[in-house]
This record gives sequence, structure tokens and C-alpha cells, in this order.
Amino acid sequence: MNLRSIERSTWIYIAIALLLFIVPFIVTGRSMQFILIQIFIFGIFAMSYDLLLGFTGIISFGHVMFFGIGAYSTAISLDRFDSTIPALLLGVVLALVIAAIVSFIVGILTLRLKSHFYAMLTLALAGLFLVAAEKWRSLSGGNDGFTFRLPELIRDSQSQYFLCLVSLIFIFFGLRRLTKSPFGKVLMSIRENEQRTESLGYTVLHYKVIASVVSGVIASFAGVLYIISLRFVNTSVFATDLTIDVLLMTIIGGVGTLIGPIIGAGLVEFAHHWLSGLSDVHWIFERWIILYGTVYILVVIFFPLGIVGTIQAKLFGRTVTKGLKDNKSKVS
Amino acid sequence: MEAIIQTEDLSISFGGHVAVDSVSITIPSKKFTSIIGPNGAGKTTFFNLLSGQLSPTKGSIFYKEEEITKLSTTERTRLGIGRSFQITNVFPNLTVLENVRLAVQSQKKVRYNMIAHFRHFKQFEQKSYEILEKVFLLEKADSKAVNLAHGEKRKLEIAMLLALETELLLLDEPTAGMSLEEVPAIIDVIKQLKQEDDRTIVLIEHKMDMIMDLSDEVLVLFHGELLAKGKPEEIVQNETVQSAYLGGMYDEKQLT
Amino acid sequence: MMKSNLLKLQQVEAYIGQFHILYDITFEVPKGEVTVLLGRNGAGKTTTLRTVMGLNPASKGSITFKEQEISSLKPHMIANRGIGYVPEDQGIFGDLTVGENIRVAMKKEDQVTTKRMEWALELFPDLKKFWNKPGGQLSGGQKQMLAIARAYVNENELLLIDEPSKGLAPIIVEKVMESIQQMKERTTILLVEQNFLMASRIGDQFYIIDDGQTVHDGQMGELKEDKVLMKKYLGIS
Amino acid sequence: MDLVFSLLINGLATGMLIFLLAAGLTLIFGLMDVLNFAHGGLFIWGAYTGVWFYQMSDSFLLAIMVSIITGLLLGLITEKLIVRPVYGNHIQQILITLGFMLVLQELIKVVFGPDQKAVFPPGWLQGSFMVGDIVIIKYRLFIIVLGFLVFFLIFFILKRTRIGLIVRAGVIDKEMIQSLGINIRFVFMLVFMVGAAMAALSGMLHAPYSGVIYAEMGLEFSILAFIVVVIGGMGSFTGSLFAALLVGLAQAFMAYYFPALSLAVNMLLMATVLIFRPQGLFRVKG
Repeated sequence: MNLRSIERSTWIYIAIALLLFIVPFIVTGRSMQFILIQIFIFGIFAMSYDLLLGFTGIISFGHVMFFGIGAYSTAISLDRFDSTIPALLLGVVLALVIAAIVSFIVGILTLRLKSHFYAMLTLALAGLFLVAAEKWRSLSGGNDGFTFRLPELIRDSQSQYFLCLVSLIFIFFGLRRLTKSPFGKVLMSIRENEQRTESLGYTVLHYKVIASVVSGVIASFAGVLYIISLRFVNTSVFATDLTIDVLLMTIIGGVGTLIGPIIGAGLVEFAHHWLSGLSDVHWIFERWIILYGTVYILVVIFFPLGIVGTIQAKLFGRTVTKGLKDNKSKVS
Repeated sequence: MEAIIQTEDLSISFGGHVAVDSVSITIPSKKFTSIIGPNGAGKTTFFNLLSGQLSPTKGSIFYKEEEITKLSTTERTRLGIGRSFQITNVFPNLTVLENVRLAVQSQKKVRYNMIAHFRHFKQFEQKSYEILEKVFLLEKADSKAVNLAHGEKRKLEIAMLLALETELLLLDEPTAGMSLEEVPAIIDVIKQLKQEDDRTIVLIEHKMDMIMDLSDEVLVLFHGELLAKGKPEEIVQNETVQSAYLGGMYDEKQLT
Repeated sequence: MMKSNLLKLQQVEAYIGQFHILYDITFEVPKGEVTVLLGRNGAGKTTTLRTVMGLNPASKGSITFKEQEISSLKPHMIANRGIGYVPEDQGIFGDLTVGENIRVAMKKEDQVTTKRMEWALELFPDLKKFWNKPGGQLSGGQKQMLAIARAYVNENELLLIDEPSKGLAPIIVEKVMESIQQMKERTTILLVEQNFLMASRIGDQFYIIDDGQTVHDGQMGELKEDKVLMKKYLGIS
Repeated sequence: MDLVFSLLINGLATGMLIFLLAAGLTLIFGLMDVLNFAHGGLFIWGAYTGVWFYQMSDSFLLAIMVSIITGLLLGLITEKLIVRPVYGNHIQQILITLGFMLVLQELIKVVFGPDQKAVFPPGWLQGSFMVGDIVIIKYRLFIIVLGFLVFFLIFFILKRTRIGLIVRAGVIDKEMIQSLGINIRFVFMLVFMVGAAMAALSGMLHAPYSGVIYAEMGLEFSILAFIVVVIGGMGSFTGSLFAALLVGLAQAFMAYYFPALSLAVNMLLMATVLIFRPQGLFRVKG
């Protein structure tokens, strides 16, 4: 029966999580720890994206705006006030609240549109945030950005590692529970067939808006962690490249699986690291994104389920998402 | 006889073509009513008006004497109007059980619960199993809907409709596109529904034997208008109806 | 006597999405005649025409046109072999004028085609009158006429016409049917029609489709006499 | 007065550039229901190849031809390799074309180097002339004239030629046009190539206008094109001209009078249209 297999997978996840707690004592190199931290952060970001794309079937090209909101709220708060824990907490609260409000307004206004329009609109909105950050230099420091000091407690990379890992674990299990709740099942039914969900008596827009708020808030939190790990912020936290990165991670890892996006984040981050490292050998490696873009295109065409999705389909005969697979209209 | 749904002068036109033309009918509560008519007579459009997929250009609809003309599909479903679709419209990548449970849970207060694991709602699961049993689909509970045969999808469609626990069931050609072997099973399911006294069923069908067998009353639509209504036997005898089906609405003398 | 068959379907099966719609469609359309497909709603008549046209490809069986297999061809190739199609919804390009609707169908602007067009316009003088009016603003009957004229202008040897009487007022139906009758002398027609009276007047032979299968066939004259058969497949009892 | 006029010229020039980019998008969408997120990539490739040739040969007009040819070729490649495998699947289309956009953008940096390049109009288009009191900058006028020429050319093709007739019919009903013996895929490929060529031309003309080119400007500019497509109505060619000029003018005037709002004005325009007339100002499909 299902029940047992689910419990087993939970145990596996817990085991992996425990293993990750030991890692910093074994791997002490700062750069390696930094990569792992980035993976955790982008894993969180990608999972929040998966909630939209994989579970609800919404394609947003503006997810980075929440990430950026989180980053700037925290950075500005730490910069303007002391580099103390209360200032940090204030920043985090601001990050989450602003992200919730923005995602709510954006969602209410645009989520009733068809996927094309929604994707375009979110891309445009994120663009607006980017330009705003560039122009409003007094607040954002513009393209040059600014550095700031962190509270003592999270200054060393070991504590940052644990902070990010714990966040990742909480969010992973939280989202996992959410996707298995009655609410989560409604999201999946929206992904499968929006009209039909409506005719079962659900107000689809409410669900989509709630999903986008939850997703936006989590993305914002990922932004908070990101900025802590860098101790520096500039307008790149609003750049479309980041949306594309997170799209890549989610798609390559496997949409609608939650664990897939984390794996995707791992692959992208490691590859980024190694390929950039190779740029001493040849400058072409500087442009590693081309390789990634190509891999991504091939995955979309040939393995729309991503790594985890494809493995699941092979092992359990499960296919997860409809959105990427059979959505053919009748156009010949 | 108490009416569950009533239409007054209901019309809808699409770019000059009047698909439903001033239809005023009363559908009696707790009875089995069928709607028949040749191709393009406006039957499915009429259903779409009742369930709120379309809004009329003219006229009004009453459900239990309250006007519902302006309500959305969702609101009408909550009031108690459920419908099945001509094209099977289930959630392909969810299991049969999940499909039904989504329908069960939509009527309850947990709609927005995102914390509890869905397994904690045993009563829904129980209810879902009961309904699946009713439509003879119990053994498929854990299969994905996409893997069902067409006839089984139809059953699932009906199961989801039942799960909504609506008083009024609008069934739009439940046997459409089915292989011949699959049809009897659906008829069985519908028969069973008919036996449960607290429901009103409205059926669109082409299979005449089925209509004759099940209906308390038959409505005939033709060119968007209500052409006739009556007991099945009366309809079969009705000359106008016969000629409407054979295309002789305008009889031969007139033409030559 | 062996008639030469223009179109021949053998054990054709077809799906729409996952719906198995056609199970076993087998029939022949003799050159120069009007063949009518009869049957109830949802029996698969429209799908049969769409399958011939390649819009809804056959999954099994063979479709030959002028003795050549066409079942695996794309719609435009099938059309170019000489089959004209008048779909159930007439397929009028609403924003294009009547003239443009006809011109877009004309593959060549040579004499033959122009002659054919002129003949079609004689048949439907309304089209000439509304030449510059957008197709979307025509009445249902005029749209039907436009659709038929459009299918005719090319040198098509076979016209597939799907329920030309659907949704039209009786007088208009009469007009449309008359025109089809005149066209009959120039081309072969495969007609789907529910209006039996009309079908019987212009049809030469018929096939009845029920539940995606061809279940009966014969000459139109015979069917008119056979009340039992009519009721069984076409009536309501 | 002369200020208003010069803002007008400015806005029209910007509008024309956006129009050239948006027109292709809207036709491609109207005909095949494909939303090409890689359109901005064609824009930068047009700009870079054109500018490269311009700086090599010093012939601006030939450079324009080169960018158009680049657009046609890239359009062909994009349609065949990227769009064709995912016909009919919106989600995949959206994802894959955005991915391709990224690749096109990065390839620019590989081929032409990552730094931005300065570009100046050719001598005969530099400077300005006076009409009464009004100063008219030559290059802007050139863009406006060329833009209108392209508009009328395409408009003429759509309205007066057989291929145009087929395209307009195909936008309304794809199935029927196939049933009339027309290979819609082939027609679509042509439309895609023409759309790509217009995007490339837009990029080339934009280069001396803004004075500098860089790889990221494709995505930035295509956001404006998206806004235009939404305002004008997906699939409407005339709508895209109207909306592009509207956006161009709004931007020019706002930038002068309310610089703080100039960012938001396009978004506000789009939001208003989406709320009150979600099908756009000029609707084509029902």
C-alpha cells in the first residue's frame, strides 16, 4: 500500500538530512561549504517555484521579484540599523510581509489570465522591479550595490550552513505536507483541469492566489538567506537570469516533486562552480550558461519530467505533471 | 408536483444563431427527466445555461423558486446543481480515489486546510469508497485516472458528480463515445441512481431504449425550441416529433 | 455493372484524443453520384468526414481516393488531391470578405477556375451581392452557400458536405439542397445529413452509421420504403 | 511647442522600434498560438550582426540588409529546432523559448565579446535640421519613415497578396485553411522568418538610436514588445502598430514631465487594458 512507501521515503529524507548535519565537520573548506549553502538557498527558492509550476501549473517568469524583495528588505534593514539580531529579524519580517502583499496584489490582478499572458506579465513586472532598484539608488545602492555587516551569531560560514540547512528541511517538509493536504490536492486538480475544478465548487482563483502568496513568501525567505550568505546586495537579485536559473533547477530536477528542484539546485550550483573554475583554461567556460540553456532545452523536449520525475516514472510508473506532458491542443 | 428547476423564456444566441430559443420548462423534483432532440437542437447549450457555463441572452432560471440566472458555476454547484460533461473531464494524473475525494471534500469546511495530511480525513475516504462502490469502480481506486478505459472514466465522472451530493444531477450523454460493451454498465449505474428517491436527474441521451426505460418525462428540443413534452410513450407516438427526427418538419406537400 | 469508385474506406478506425469514435467504417463513393451518410447524433458521421480529410487521422484501415492510399497524408495534401470540404460549422473566415473567402480557396486564377467560380456565383446570387461584406456578417444560409461555393471553385472531384441543413430555416434548407442537386451533375458528393427528407431527395445511395460502424447500405429509393429500418436507425423509437 | 514636437518625434521613433519587434510576435501568436519568448534574442542578433557589418564596411544600408538576413536565417532555425517540436503545448513553448532566449543572449557574448559597444549613425543621418522653429533629429525621422514603410509593406502584403490572404485566413481558422489545400506549417515558417527579420531590423535600427548595444537589451526591449502585444490585442497587426506608438509616446512624454512615473506608465497602460479589455484593443480572434 501507499502508506508504507510514503513512510519509507520520509525516513530516507530524514536520514539524508541528518547526514547533511555532519558534513560541515568533515568538509571544512570554506568554498565547499559556501557551495552547499548556495545549494540549500536555491533549493528553497526552486521548491517555492515548484509549488507554482509543478503543483499548480502556473508559469511565472517574475518569481525573482520576491527573491529580490527578501534580499533588499534584509540588507537595507541591516544597513540602516545596527548589525544586530533584532535588525535582522525586522528585515526578515519586512521581507515576508512585503512579499506576501506584493504576491497577493499581483495574483489577484493577473492570475485569472491565460498562461501566456501571465508569463508575459510576470516577466514585465519583475523587469519593473529591476529598473526600480536601479533607479532608486538612495535606497538600493543601484547597480553597484552595498555591503553590510552581519550580526555576530551568523557571521561564520558554519552557522550559516546550519541556518540554511534547517530552513531547507523545515520548508521541504512543510511544503511536502502542504502538497498532501486537502488544499494541496486542490492545487493539483487545478493543474490537471482548471475548469473541472471550478465545477466541483472550488473558487480556483483563491487557490491560485494563496499558492502564489505561499510561494512568494518562501522565495522572499530564500532571498533573505542569499543576502546573508553574500553580505552584499545589488540589483542582480532582481535579474531575470535568476528566474531562469530557478526555472532550470526545477525543470532539470523534475517538476512537481519538491525533491527534484533541490537536486536541480545542486547540479546547477556545482556545475556553475566547476565550469567557472575552468575559465582559467579557456574563456569559453565563462559562458557556462550556454551549456545550461542547451541542456535545459533538451530536457524540456526530451525529458519533460526531469531527473526525479523520470526516475519515478521508471520505478513506480508514476507520472507527475500533466502540464509538461500532455497538454496538446487539437491543432495539427 | 414540486418543481426543482424552472426556466422562463430562456434564450441564447451566438452571433445571430439562436441556439436556445425562448424555452420555458419546469423540471419536476425527484423525477427522471430526459431531453432529446436531433443534432444541433441546443441540448448541451441548454445544460450549459442551467449549470452556469453560459449565461443567457434573455430569460431567467429558477432553482427551487429562487432566481439563479446570474450565479456562477461554483455558486450553482454549492446550491445543489451538479453536472457531468459530454467530454470526460477528470483529473488525469490523480488516482481515481483522489478524483472522487476532491469532489467529496469540496462540500466540506476543509477546503482551505493546508496543514493536515489528507489521510486524516478518514470520513472522506470512507465516503469516496462508498461512492466508488456504487458506480462499480472500487477495484480501480488506486489507478491513475488517465489509465482508465473510456467507460470507466465515465463512471468516475458520475462518481464525482455523486460525491458533490447535489440534489439535481445533469447528465450530458453519459454513453457518448463509449464502446458497445461498456454501455450496459453505465445504464446500470444510472438505474441505481434513479432508485434513490431523493434525487432529481436530467439526462441528455440519444439511446432511445435507455430513455424509454428510465424517464418519467421527456422533453424534445428542436431548433432550440421546446417542441414537445410528455411521457415517453406519448413522445414516441407524437407525429411532430417523429417528423422532426426524420427531417420532415415541413411536410412533403409543402415542398413540391 | 461495376461502378468506378472515387473514394473507398475499408475498416477505418479513428480516435479523438482517447475516445474511440470510429470502429469499423467501410463504404464506397461511386463517381458522379451523391452518397449520403445517415445515422443518429454522435454516431460518427462528422468524424468520418474529418478522417477522410485527414483532420482526424485514421488509426487503422485504409482510405483510397482514385485508387491511391490517402490515410496517412496531411490535410492539405488530401485537399490538393481533389477533395473539397464543407465542415459542419461551415468554416467561414469571419473577418474576410465573401470575395476573399472564395479567393483564398482558389489555387489558380486561370480560366477554368474562374469559370467555376462564375457558375457558383450564378447558383448563389447572394454571394455576388455581398461580395465585399465580411463573411462573419452573413446569415446562416448565406454562410452555408459560401462554404459550398468555396469548396466547389477548385477542380475538386469530390465534395464532402457536412450537414448543410443544420440550424437553417426550412426555406433556406430547400435552397441549399437545390444547389447541391445542381452541383451533383458536375461533381461527386459525399453528404452527411440528418434531415432524411432532404437526403432522400438528392441522394443516390446511402450508408447508415451507428456507434461508429457502417451498419447498413443500399439505394436511397429502397430506404424510403423501409419504415422499419428508418425507425430503427434514424427515428426515435 | 517645439518641445512637444520633439517629444512626439522621440516617442514615435521609440514606438516604431517596438512595433517592429511586436508585429512579429503578434503575427506568430495569431497564426499558430505560439508565444515566442526568444523574440528578443533575434533582436540582439540583428543588432550585433548589423553593427559588425556596418563597422566593417561602413555601409549602413548594407548593414541593415545583413541584419535582415540574419533575422530570416535565425527565424528559420528557431522555428525548425525550437518551436516545431513543441507545437500545441503552451507550457513547453513558453519554457523552451525562454531557454533559447538565454542561449541566444549568451552566444552574443561568445561571438562578439561581453562588453557593450558604442554605435553612431552614419554621417548622412547624423545631426538635425530645422523646420521653422522645430529641431528634427535626422536619425529619428529615418526610423519613423522606415517603420512606416515596413508597416505599409506588410500591410499591403497582408491585404493585397494571396499569401497575405492565407495568413489572415489562417489566423481565423487553421483547420479550414488546411482543408483548402494550404500547408499551414510552411506558411507559418515564412511568417516566423518575416517576424524574426523585423525583430532583427528593429535591433539594428535601435543600435545607433540608443548609441550602445549590449546582450541584455534584447530581453529588456522584448518586455516592451510584450506589453504592446497585450495592449494591441494578440494576433492583431494593426493593433500592434497602434499600441506600440501609444507606448512609445507615453514613455517619451512621461519621461519628460513625470520622470518618476515613466517606469510605471507602461505597466499601468497594460494593467488598465487587461482589466477592462483583456482581449486587447484590437481583437482578432473570438
